[in-house]
Amino acid sequence: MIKVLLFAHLQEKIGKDQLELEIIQSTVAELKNKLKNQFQLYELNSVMTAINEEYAMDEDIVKSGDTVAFIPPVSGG
Amino acid sequence: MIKVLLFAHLQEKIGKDQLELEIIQSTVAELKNKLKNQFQLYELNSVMTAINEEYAMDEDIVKSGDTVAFIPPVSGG
Amino acid sequence: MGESLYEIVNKPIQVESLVSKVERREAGAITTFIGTVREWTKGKRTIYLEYQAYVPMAVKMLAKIGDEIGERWPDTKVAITHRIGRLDISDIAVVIAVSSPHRKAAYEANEYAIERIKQIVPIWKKEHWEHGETWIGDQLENTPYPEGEPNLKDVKI
Amino acid sequence: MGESLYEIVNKPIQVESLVSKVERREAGAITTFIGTVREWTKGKRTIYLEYQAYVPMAVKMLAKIGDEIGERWPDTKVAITHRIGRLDISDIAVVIAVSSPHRKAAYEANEYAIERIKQIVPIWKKEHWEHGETWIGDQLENTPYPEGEPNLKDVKI
Repeated sequence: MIKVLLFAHLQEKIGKDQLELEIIQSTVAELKNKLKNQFQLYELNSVMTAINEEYAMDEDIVKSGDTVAFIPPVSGG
Repeated sequence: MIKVLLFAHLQEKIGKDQLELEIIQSTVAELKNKLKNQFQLYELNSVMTAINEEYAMDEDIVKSGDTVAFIPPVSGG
Repeated sequence: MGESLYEIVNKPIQVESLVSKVERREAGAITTFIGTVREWTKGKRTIYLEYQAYVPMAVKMLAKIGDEIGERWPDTKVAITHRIGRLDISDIAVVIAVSSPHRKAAYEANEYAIERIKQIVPIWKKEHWEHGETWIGDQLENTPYPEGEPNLKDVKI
Repeated sequence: MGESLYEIVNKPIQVESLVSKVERREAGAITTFIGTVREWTKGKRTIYLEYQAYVPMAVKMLAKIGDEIGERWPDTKVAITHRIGRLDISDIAVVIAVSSPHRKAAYEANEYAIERIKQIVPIWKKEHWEHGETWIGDQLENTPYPEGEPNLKDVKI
């Protein structure tokens, strides 16, 4: 199982701050595509991804037990 | 009468923080020379001068009633 | 002892407490940056803000910024606290404190910290305007990604 | 109301009070510089310091620095307090606070202020070292006048 964290407008669009996906292994790109299709979450084209609190690339591998967070453009400060 | 204010090492050398001089009018340069001779205050070669709280030049005129301050290199901050 | 240099909090931030975290007998200069909620942005009036963070990762990224500063300005010490939740006009959103034996490094490292916060720390601001609300970063209100895409070179140093 | 932006005091300085002097609803950035008494300078140990000022002129010169900043960075607001008398290690000697709608000006104006203080404000520091004492500025401890002479162009802007 992979835990997915959602923030800001992603969270508001889905109406949840996290999802749990029954996936054993996937690339970040595949995971994004899956969610784009399932939730019409086209905003995923312009967000970064973190795996277990570290920024990751589209080619990186997500495995069961990992926490994936989608990071929209940040606006702290 | 001209009031002269002394600070830092000038004040310690003379043992006073101010002097009163019976002078009607003088340039800053003349005033410095007078004090250099009277008190062996050769440090006056490397201080700035203020007349009535504004920086002044050696050619500027000091008149009775003015307050002259000798400003050693500053070291605030 | 035990106090943390990098924090995400949901209560008001005290500037003095950040200053005391970085005070050292060998440091003669401390700079602080205090980011507050501005009422007017390009003619639009803000009523209040909401900040949200991915808290554990945000703390990690603040610490990473501290590490980067330690490499570039070796004698400095840094503390950063960012507030989240609802903030009203003039409330303090972030405080950065940097101490250093000499002032130049204290200014430079401090400015570096705020620039990096705006690049890599997962914190989001929702503006509640007079008419409507917006998550900043996904709208024309702000363009944190000038190329239209997140920039991996900013985060993978 | 009535509070002064430029002060010479002989009691401890509160950073928060300077910050609140410059806070404004249109300012999103406040920088502070805090100058503290450093224990070690080039391998020599300081026990304590004594600051002396020509108070009325020092206040005037601080205000002049504020005016210069207002011309160069028009949207900023500045407050400066310098302490005099005896200061121990880590005590705060000077605090400069600058607010601005945007951060760049707040950093630049703040750094400008401390540079100008070291040029034109009649304040003197006496270092009490482990062995002996010195008025800084008249010794090799410091060379505020690189050309060996006071520089009138610095003060007559």
